[in-house]
Amino acid sequence: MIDEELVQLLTPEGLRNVNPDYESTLGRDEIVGLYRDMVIIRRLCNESTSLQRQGQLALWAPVQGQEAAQIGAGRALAPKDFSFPSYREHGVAWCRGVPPEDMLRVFRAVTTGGWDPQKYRHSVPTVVLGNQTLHAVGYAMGVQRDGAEEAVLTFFGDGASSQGDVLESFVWAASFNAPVVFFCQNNQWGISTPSSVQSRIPLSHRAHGFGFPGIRVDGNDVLAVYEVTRRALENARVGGGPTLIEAYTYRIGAHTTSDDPTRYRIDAEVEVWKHRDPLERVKSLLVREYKVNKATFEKVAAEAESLALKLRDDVLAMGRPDPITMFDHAYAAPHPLVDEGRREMVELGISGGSH
Amino acid sequence: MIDEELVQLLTPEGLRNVNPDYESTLGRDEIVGLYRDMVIIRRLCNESTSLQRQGQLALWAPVQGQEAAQIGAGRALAPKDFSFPSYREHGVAWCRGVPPEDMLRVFRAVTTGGWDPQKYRHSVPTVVLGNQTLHAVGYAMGVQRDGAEEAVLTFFGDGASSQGDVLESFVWAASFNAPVVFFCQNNQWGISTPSSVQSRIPLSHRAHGFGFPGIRVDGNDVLAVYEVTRRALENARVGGGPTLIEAYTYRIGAHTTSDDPTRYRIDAEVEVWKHRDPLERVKSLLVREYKVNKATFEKVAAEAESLALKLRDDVLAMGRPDPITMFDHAYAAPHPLVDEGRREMVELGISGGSH
Amino acid sequence: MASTTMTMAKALNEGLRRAMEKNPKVLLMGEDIGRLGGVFRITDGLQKDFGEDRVIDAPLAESAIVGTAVGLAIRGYRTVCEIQFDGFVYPAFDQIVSQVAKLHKRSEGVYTMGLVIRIPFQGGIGAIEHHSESPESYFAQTAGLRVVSCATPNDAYWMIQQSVEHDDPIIFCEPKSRYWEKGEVDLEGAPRGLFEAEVRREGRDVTVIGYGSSVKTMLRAADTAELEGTSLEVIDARSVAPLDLDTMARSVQKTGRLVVVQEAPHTASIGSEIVAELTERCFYSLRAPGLRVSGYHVPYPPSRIEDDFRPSVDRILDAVDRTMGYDS
Amino acid sequence: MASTTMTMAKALNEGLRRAMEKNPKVLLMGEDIGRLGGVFRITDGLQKDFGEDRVIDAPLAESAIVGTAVGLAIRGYRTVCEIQFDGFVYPAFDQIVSQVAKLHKRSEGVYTMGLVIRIPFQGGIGAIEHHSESPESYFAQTAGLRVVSCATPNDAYWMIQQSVEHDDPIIFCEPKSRYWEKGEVDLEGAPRGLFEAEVRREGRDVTVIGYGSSVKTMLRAADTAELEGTSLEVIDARSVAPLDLDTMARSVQKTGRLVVVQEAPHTASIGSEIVAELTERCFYSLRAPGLRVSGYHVPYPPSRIEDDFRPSVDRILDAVDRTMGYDS
Ligand SMILES: Cc1ncc(C[n+]2csc(CCOP(=O)(O)OP(=O)(O)O)c2C)c(N)n1
Ligand SMILES: Cc1ncc(C[n+]2csc(CCOP(=O)(O)OP(=O)(O)O)c2C)c(N)n1
Ligand SMILES: [Mg+2]
Ligand SMILES: [Mg+2]
Repeated sequence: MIDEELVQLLTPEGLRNVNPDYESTLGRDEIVGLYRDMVIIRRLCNESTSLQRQGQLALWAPVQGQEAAQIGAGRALAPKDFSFPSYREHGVAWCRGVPPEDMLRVFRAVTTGGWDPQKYRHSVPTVVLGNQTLHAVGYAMGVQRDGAEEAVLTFFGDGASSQGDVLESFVWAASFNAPVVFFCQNNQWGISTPSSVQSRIPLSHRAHGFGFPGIRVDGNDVLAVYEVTRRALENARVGGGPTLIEAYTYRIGAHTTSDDPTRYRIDAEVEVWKHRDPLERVKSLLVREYKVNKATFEKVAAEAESLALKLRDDVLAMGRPDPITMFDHAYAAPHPLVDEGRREMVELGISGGSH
Repeated sequence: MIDEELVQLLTPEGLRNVNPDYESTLGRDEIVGLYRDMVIIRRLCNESTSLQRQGQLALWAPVQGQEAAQIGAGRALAPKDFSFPSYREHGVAWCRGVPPEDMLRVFRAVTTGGWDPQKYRHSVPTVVLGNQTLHAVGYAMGVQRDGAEEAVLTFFGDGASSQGDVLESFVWAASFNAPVVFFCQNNQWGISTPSSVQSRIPLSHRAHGFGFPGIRVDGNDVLAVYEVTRRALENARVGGGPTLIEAYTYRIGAHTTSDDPTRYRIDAEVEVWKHRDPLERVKSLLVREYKVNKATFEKVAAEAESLALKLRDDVLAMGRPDPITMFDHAYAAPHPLVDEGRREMVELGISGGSH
Repeated sequence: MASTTMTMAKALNEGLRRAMEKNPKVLLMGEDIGRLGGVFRITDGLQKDFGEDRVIDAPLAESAIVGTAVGLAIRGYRTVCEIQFDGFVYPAFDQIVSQVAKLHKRSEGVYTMGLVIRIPFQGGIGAIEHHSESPESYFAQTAGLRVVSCATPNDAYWMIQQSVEHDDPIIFCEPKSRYWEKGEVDLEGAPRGLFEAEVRREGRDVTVIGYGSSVKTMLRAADTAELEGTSLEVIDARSVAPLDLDTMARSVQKTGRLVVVQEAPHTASIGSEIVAELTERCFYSLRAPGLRVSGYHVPYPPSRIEDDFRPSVDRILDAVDRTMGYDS
Repeated sequence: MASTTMTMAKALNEGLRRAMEKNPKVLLMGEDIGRLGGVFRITDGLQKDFGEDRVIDAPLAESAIVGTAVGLAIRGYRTVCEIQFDGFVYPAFDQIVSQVAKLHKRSEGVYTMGLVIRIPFQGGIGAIEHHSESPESYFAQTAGLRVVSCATPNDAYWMIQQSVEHDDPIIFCEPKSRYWEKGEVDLEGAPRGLFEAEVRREGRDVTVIGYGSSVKTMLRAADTAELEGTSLEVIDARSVAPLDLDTMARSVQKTGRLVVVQEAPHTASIGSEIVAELTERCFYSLRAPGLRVSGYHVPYPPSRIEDDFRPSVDRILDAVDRTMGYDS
């Protein structure tokens, strides 16, 4: 990871890295907090993977390896900010307060959404790659019109970076100087496609050609991600315009539980990245610098464990929706074809219709 | 026009400009040739505008002000290269040998194409902004697969530069290192929209974010445009990959004959640019440096004049197509709905059907 | 009085103005709609009066126009997007089909996708390629969207306001060839429901249904048919999706014969839908199969011959004759 | 022998292999189709055997996949594009509708747009959103395109080869829920014409028409109906555009009753088209209106309840009963 441009505040060994441009603003408790978030989200992710293996989820998109990128970014958000995820941002959703079981509804295939996006100021999952980046810019244009000091954060992957929508969102963000921060998790792979197919130069550079800053941050370094994102959001809030952040990280797991990564990448690569584990380096720091003791780590682990068990219970309790719910919210106002469908479904005895 | 990046070999006054990176390779006759091309295309353009005013064309998209950009680029092409225009590249079409009357067929609304694109190695007009840039990249991928030493040149405007397709074509060209040169005529306006709305920085920079060179050239300087384009095409042919050229120029006329530019721009701006006329500066050079005499200029003017008259005759001779031709080439193979349509048209007495 | 004569273009302009006056959250966005007032001048003067923040001259990218309008909707704004010409809506197709149509559902009712996508559609103005298309059936087919089309200045004035106020996303199709035709606009009357069809002319023998620019063509066909002794009932669908099938079925039950007129080619079109639905609803009343008069199944032709592509009075009358030719 | 049993996925793989062997100008392009062999493994092993230049792992952008295939076609190549899932074809919609469909015409016959766009379509695999859509009617409606769909391994094997050889652009819809079902493939027999429908089961009382994954569902419905004394004639449309209306009309003239099955919502769909066309062609034979069994007019639901969205045996039989209920 010898990369001069890469913003890194903590080495893989957990040693502080002095960076003239970025200083860590976090104290002991806050770092413990970030560590806790990462432990919890990893545990929940593992629980979800086993739930899928056990046939309780239709699919799961693991986040392992990307915890620092997501927690660093998610915790950098102010409560009033708004975020637009893709489909893998479980860590960000966690930071926004989305209940874990709500994150899993879409993977249990009982909804296409899962949580109230206005309540958590975190939009619903977007599966069509890149679409959400334009929503983020539009939302940010609304923030401007309201004269509000808020920022918008949107997530996409190295694969999605090639989509026209993402690139148009750069044009627009620059043109309107919109208060939006683009957060690209370059986890090296878009399913089986290496990120080098999408760009031969660092993705952060792409922003330069659109006239706004692009920053490459060590995506496995939660302190660096936090500071870089916080700074970019603050800059956006005060009218400084958009920033692109490329979080250089790695997807340790499969693309989804449907994927078999052994078909396209070698174990050695995965092993290398396991040594850059985002959790371990923070743990080292906490032990060495802050003398955090075993009891604290055990408490965190226990909390993660009980959240995982609760998640399991919650998921198992999610029954098959009444099919007639497919007609709910298809339209905001009454629609004759929706009414006709409902009627037919009741007549066929598929649903009692008392929805 | 104080712009350090701008490649300029000839000042608006027609004085040579020494550029360490680009040297003019053209001799007297070749420069006279470029001048002749520009005079002819301007004359043909004016003739087309009057044909439109007289109700003989449905529409016309004037090229005035952009002659150097188009002729410089068009003449830089080798015969074996292939070009993909948008809708205003009459100068390029001229360089490729497309008969002027063929260029006007689409504006007389008797076809949606107009010429044989394989014969002239110049594709048909593309009206949906940006679509053609992907075709160019695909064609270039074909050139690579054929192992041919050919390059592809594609044109688009400052407005079109914001389209997802254009931006995706940059991603692809870089990814496949395709032998394609993107030629953006930044004529400052996309209908009423100033180019600053599309980008706050020079459009040439956009390429840098995709990992290939972007060059800004004085689009009113035919010598500079020629050299920059020639070099980029040669580089592409030998495997050097894509280049983006931004030809910084100005649309002197209306967007099309349907447009009223007085609604969105001030006369003074147009006047400034009239002083940077691409034809005048070459004429000055030819007079001063090469002592080209009046007779030569008169000959060129006379040739342009007679081509304009021929164009007028040719256009007036273009009758309304037999409506049944709408069924030709809708599909390559027989199609029942096409046959049905043809039959109906004959039955209705709209066409004899003997097509 | 509260009624005045104006062109459809002016009526749309006035309707948009009123919608913006009523609700400060209403924005307009599109290419060249500000200083220029749009290539058809539909938004003429609105940027001057409402400012650049409410009448937004967009960079040149349709997917972004619609995609940012989605984000603005999430923020509580109602954006009227202008697509410059029908043939340029396709770059936005993904945002329309995957996001605009589905986000209300995906957010389980939390997001309101109250936005309008205005599309000058159909042919007849002698334009070059991509400026004369009829994409309405693509949108009609898409669950989550609604599609309407105005055929008169009065409808233009009211329907655009109703569309802006509606909570579902609406594809608003404007028959560009009728922009400059004048008609009475009742500035105060209570407007007809946005999703109701209107019987434009009563008749006995054949029900003729269409929308947009076809309405006038159908009325002219009815004039001619009348001279020949055939009485056409002309229905302006107004709402393309959902269709007001009750109004249509009532007419077909009366006449027993049906002709549908549209500029799009007929395959899997609104015309097919109307025929299929009315055949089901009026099976015992129909004395002939519903016939469609459509554009031909070829790319829209060069405009010198577009009049032979678009449904003409002659082609409508030919279909009327054919339907009358069936034994009853 | 020349006949062997394989899954539809394998049949497609073999068909593509044979197409590539026959013509060195045939390329494959798509996301993850090379090293991975595609998310459904349809292109498994082909990059290994034909190289990276012929089996191209694309950057992640559908408009570019189709747009560069257009350029490759102009250069004389024939590209089979893979769209990973139905719901991801919309970013390419503009290139498909404005370029793929129109360039043969625009070039006055000079360019041959011989390219294939493979789309795994329809639902039934328990997937998340955008992975279960039925976009075929959008393409069927578009002049300049052709749309086909295979329902058996044998058809998959032959139709993909015929599509690659055809000079018009073809949208090739693969019923993903049937990928893993096995069937006989006749490796040598002369295949049925690409645009011909096939009567999969003869019957007397009701003609039931569908395509893709619906074919098997219709056949199961026919089994059940038979037990109840109703004889269904099951037609696999195979070509969605153009439709083989002769084969269909022959059947309806015999049975007098028609049910069309599709997963897409019914508005302005292929189902509407089949009903409208056959009503016109078989007006005097039809003893009941043609009925459609379609997906409901809502966004495709979460997959836990998709079976109640997709046409089921029960819903088909219900429509059969309704059509039988009409007096003759
Ligand atoms: C428009 C579109 N095309 C294809 C897909 C299918 N798909 C889902 S995820 C994925 C790879 C995405 O890679 P990346 O953007 O790097 O995100 P990551 O999965 O690595 O988080 C693909 C091709 C999709 N969801 N949307
Ligand atoms: C996708 C698309 N959207 C809108 C249009 C309508 N339109 C035609 S030309 C034009 C402006 C183009 O500006 P630019 O790219 O700078 O080219 P120029 O006309 O200046 O040569 C617009 C908006 C179009 N042709 N295609
Ligand atoms: Mg990735
Ligand atoms: Mg321009």
